[in-house]
Amino acid sequence: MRNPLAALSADDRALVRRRLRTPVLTFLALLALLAVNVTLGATLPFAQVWIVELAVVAVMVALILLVSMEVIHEPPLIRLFSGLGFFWVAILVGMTLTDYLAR
Amino acid sequence: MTPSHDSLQLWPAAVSTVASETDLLILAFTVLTLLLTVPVFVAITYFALRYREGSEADRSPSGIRSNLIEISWMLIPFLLTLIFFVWGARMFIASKTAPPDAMVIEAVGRQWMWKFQHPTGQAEINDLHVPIGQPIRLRIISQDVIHALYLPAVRLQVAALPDRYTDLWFKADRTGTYHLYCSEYCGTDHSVMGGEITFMNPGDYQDWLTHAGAQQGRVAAGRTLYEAYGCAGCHEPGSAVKAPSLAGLYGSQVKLADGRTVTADDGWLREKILNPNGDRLADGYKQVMPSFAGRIPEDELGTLIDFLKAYPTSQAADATR
Amino acid sequence: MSASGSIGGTARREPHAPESTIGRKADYLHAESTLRSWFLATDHKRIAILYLTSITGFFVIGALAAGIVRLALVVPNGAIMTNDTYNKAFTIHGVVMVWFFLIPSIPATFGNFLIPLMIGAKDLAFPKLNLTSWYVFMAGALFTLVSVVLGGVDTGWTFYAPLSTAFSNTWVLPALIGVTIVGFSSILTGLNFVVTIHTMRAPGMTWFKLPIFVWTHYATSLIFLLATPVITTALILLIMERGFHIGVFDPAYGGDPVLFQHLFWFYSHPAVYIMVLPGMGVISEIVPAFAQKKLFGYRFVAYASIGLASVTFFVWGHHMFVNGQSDLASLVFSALSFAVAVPSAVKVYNWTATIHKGSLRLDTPMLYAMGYIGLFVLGGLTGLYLATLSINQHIHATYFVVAHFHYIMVGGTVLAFLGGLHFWWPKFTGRMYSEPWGRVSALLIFLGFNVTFFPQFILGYLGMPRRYATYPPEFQLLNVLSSAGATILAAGYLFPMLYLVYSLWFGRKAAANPWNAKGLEWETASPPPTHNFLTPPEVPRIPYDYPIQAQESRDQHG
Amino acid sequence: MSEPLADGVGVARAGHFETVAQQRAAATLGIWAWLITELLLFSALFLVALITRIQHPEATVAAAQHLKFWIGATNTVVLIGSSLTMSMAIEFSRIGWQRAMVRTMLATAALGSLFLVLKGYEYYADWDEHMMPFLSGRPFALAETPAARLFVNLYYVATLLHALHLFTGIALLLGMTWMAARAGFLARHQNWIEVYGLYWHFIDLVWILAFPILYVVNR
Repeated sequence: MRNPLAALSADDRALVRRRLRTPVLTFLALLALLAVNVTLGATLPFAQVWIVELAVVAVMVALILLVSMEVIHEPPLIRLFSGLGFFWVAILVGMTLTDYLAR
Repeated sequence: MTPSHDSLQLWPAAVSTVASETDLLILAFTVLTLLLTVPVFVAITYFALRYREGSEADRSPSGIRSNLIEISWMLIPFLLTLIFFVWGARMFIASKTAPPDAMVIEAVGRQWMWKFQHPTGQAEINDLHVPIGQPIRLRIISQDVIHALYLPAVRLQVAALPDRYTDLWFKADRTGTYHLYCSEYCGTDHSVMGGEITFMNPGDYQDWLTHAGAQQGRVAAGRTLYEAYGCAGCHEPGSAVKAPSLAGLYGSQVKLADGRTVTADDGWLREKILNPNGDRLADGYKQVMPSFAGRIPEDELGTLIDFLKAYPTSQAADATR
Repeated sequence: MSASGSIGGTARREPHAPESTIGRKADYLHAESTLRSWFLATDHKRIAILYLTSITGFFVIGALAAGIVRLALVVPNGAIMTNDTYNKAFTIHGVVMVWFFLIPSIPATFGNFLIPLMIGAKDLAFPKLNLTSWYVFMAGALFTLVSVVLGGVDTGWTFYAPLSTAFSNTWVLPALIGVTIVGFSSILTGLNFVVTIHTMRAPGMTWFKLPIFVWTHYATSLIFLLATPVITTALILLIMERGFHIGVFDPAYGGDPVLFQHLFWFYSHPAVYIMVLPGMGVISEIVPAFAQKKLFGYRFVAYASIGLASVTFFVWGHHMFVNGQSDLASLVFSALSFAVAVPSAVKVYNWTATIHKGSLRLDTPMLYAMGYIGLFVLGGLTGLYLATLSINQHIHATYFVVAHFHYIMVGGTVLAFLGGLHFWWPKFTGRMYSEPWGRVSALLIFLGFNVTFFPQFILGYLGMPRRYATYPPEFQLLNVLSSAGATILAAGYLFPMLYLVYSLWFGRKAAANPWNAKGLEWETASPPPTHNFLTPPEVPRIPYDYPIQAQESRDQHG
Repeated sequence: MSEPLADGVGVARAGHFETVAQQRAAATLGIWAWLITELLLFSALFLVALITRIQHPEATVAAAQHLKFWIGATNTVVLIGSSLTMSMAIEFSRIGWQRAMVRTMLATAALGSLFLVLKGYEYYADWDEHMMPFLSGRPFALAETPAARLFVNLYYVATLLHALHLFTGIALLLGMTWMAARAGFLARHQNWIEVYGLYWHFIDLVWILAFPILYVVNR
């Protein structure tokens, strides 16, 4: 496949590079984190590995929210809304577990 | 005995101290309710008359600081009601901890009847006879949907769940015959799923037991089931299949293959009979036991577990019978 | 608005579009009159009228089912109808009243109509979505009605597993699908309100100039968004359980039926506040208008709305004290439930304080409002009885519960709905209703309600379980009393339907502001023009800018 | 957004909004409010999976070992890739490169479809291994541990619900691409791309959560 950037002028190429730097870096970071999780999942090095796996997932989710979905550039209201759902999930899970972990 | 009730009663009969205390709690709460509501009702009515349009009332600003009054009417009723949380919670915890010497009666709910079985083996349908003066623990389970056993005379109810045991205990101190209900909606004949509970003097209870005709004790009945369902064929020492021995199992700590340790209690034994392949044991026994889910009715399951509880001494129990 | 500043880089500031097409006389009712113009309406006011007519229909269905229930209970032995008929009647009553009347009642009608007017906007943020929500509502309603027509459902509105999944032989699936679909309608309405209140306020309309009605609808909308998806999941799992035996709620496979109850009440307890909060908003508008006095403690009432909407998510387990949840969970949920008393008290005492030293007119809306305050207080406090663990062990699932929540649902929401309907009727229709008939009906409903439901507190305390088609004969006297009250209540409901419809053609023409009330909705004509305001409304200096201002208000709003 | 839009790119104001900025803010807030509901919808399912695991740890592990771990992992890569192309489409829309935007949108739809194809193959493999306990004619491979079917069925409900969202997403995306290919689209509806992009990223996020919760943690 020929390089799609070849037909572009130098200015345009710089513009594309500048614009696409963040998405591509995010993509690579997500792939790297996924590789960590897949490796851990495939090898199961120790019993409590799920804690590490969930921590990696939390980083991936934060990356998508903040960078891919551009929450860091949004006004406070959108930031609040993007976090609100997760807080309510915590209520749902936490309060339900007061039953299941104490039975 | 049949229940006799006035056509209009305002106070339900109470047969235990817990029931009387519940009444006292409700009464006290009602006093608080009146304390909090009557002023509002009076104020609204009075203001509506006093300050109606065109009346010569003083409408100059009262000069009350808003924040102070807001905080006081936020917090004072809240703190007053918290007293009742503590009171109710203490009684609730007490109602959840049955004394160890309580007499255990099995209760099985199913659409649409209750079956009760006494420790000595007598069973009754929908009605229940219990002695006063001693703690009674009902071990409750359902065979189909969720039911709930409700005994208004002792002011207690608890759900009958299809998958695990629930408990309800009381100690009555007055005799009488009262209603017993299913209080969790369970389908067509929900409203007829109930009967009467009779609280009797211990002597009368013994008489009743005699006349109700105990064929055999629950432990002995359980032993019969243990053999009839073929449990003994594998689990009896010396049998061809080397299944784990059940002697002394009840109440012991069991190590599982995945490293967890569980207590062999009623619920776990029941689960293990119905679903033997969950919770694999650590000692490397092969999983060959078939599932008994749907094959042993709940009441027989309870009897079987009672036998397992008494297993170390069951030989002696047979001897005395 | 700061929320938008960073986005629209090239945002050109367009001038107002010329609105020459709108005649000065044409109000939203008469702008167009074809059926198509109603069924494809995107005007929030027309969609509100669509909702109003549909929920009135459902109210009638639900009320008829209630009539069947009360008829059956006149005799203790179930001689009037079979147990199955009774069970289906109370299930239909519950399902229809909860999901097809109470939940959409005030938000989808008054909220839809009034929020844009109150904040000085031309419409909701997403008008097409608003119309969609009505169609989604009707689609859900269709499924539910199909299940009723085919033979009914007998699971109770709570749909507890495994009764609903494995044991009931009635038309559970269409009812479940219907209720699932209706949830999406709620979500769309809530989403629209949240966005509208955040982004569509007129210049100068700051948060603390908003009427409490808007605050309570904002709080309600948050509950719509945060609670409804969970019951959608719960119902999807229930549908899968019934259709494909997936096992998660089926003890036969090791599933846990109590888990359904957790998911169900995570929605259904907050749903109580979906029903209650909008009613509180209505009362907070009526009371100052008929006292001609500023609402006492405005900021506290506003915060209490958000407080209620938040606290309500922490207390669902108080429906499950005797249902087999852990003792720890019961203790935690019980303790948290008492916290609901705080914001509720704020509301009630502030309304009462607003009447103090006002200049009161006891017209129909005010009668409803005063009735509301009294009944809500009783309903709320009896809720605390039920939150007390050891009392709950006695009165759980008895008629005490039935009485308690009818004091909230009927004494609260329905009275607020009727009060609001009379209050804004001139705004909706441009006509005045008959005041004497209005007052008589209000008193009749108050009387009938109390005769119906107060005896049920006693029945519950005496130990009569709910959902009983037959009952011990000693409870008959109180049950007959309750059924007698229900007939009074039914008459009370019938009158407004007649005289309100009558007023549509023969009522006196209404002025723009017949109550001399404050709020932007009264600044425009009755009924309002299609785009709400012919000239952009002027936002007042303070909310509830009534002639009588209490001393304390000056401390808060300088 | 850190950089301004290019010339000739923007949003046409609808009549009931006062300004374009207001209209954009409403759209962004609206999609976030919708995404909150989506998060709670899926989280309730994940909660049920968690409770199932707490109550039946062994059966859950037994069931999870039958899931196609490597297909799941590949599908995660595919979705992360589609997120990249969606981000690119958004960036191209902002600088007004309509052709590049349309192409990356098509690439996004293609990757989404690839996910569905792989998912379909995974279901076929499950069917082949008798891992469909809801089929009465096909005995469940783990029939001796009844609780295993809970987890397996939850896996189907969760992945089907996700696939439904993806399918709807692809349909919307293709419809929008068709409109976006026409002249003048970016001058009138640029924010559709942004709003849609948030939805697409969120479907990706849900899968990022679902993959470990269903496949990885329970192994």
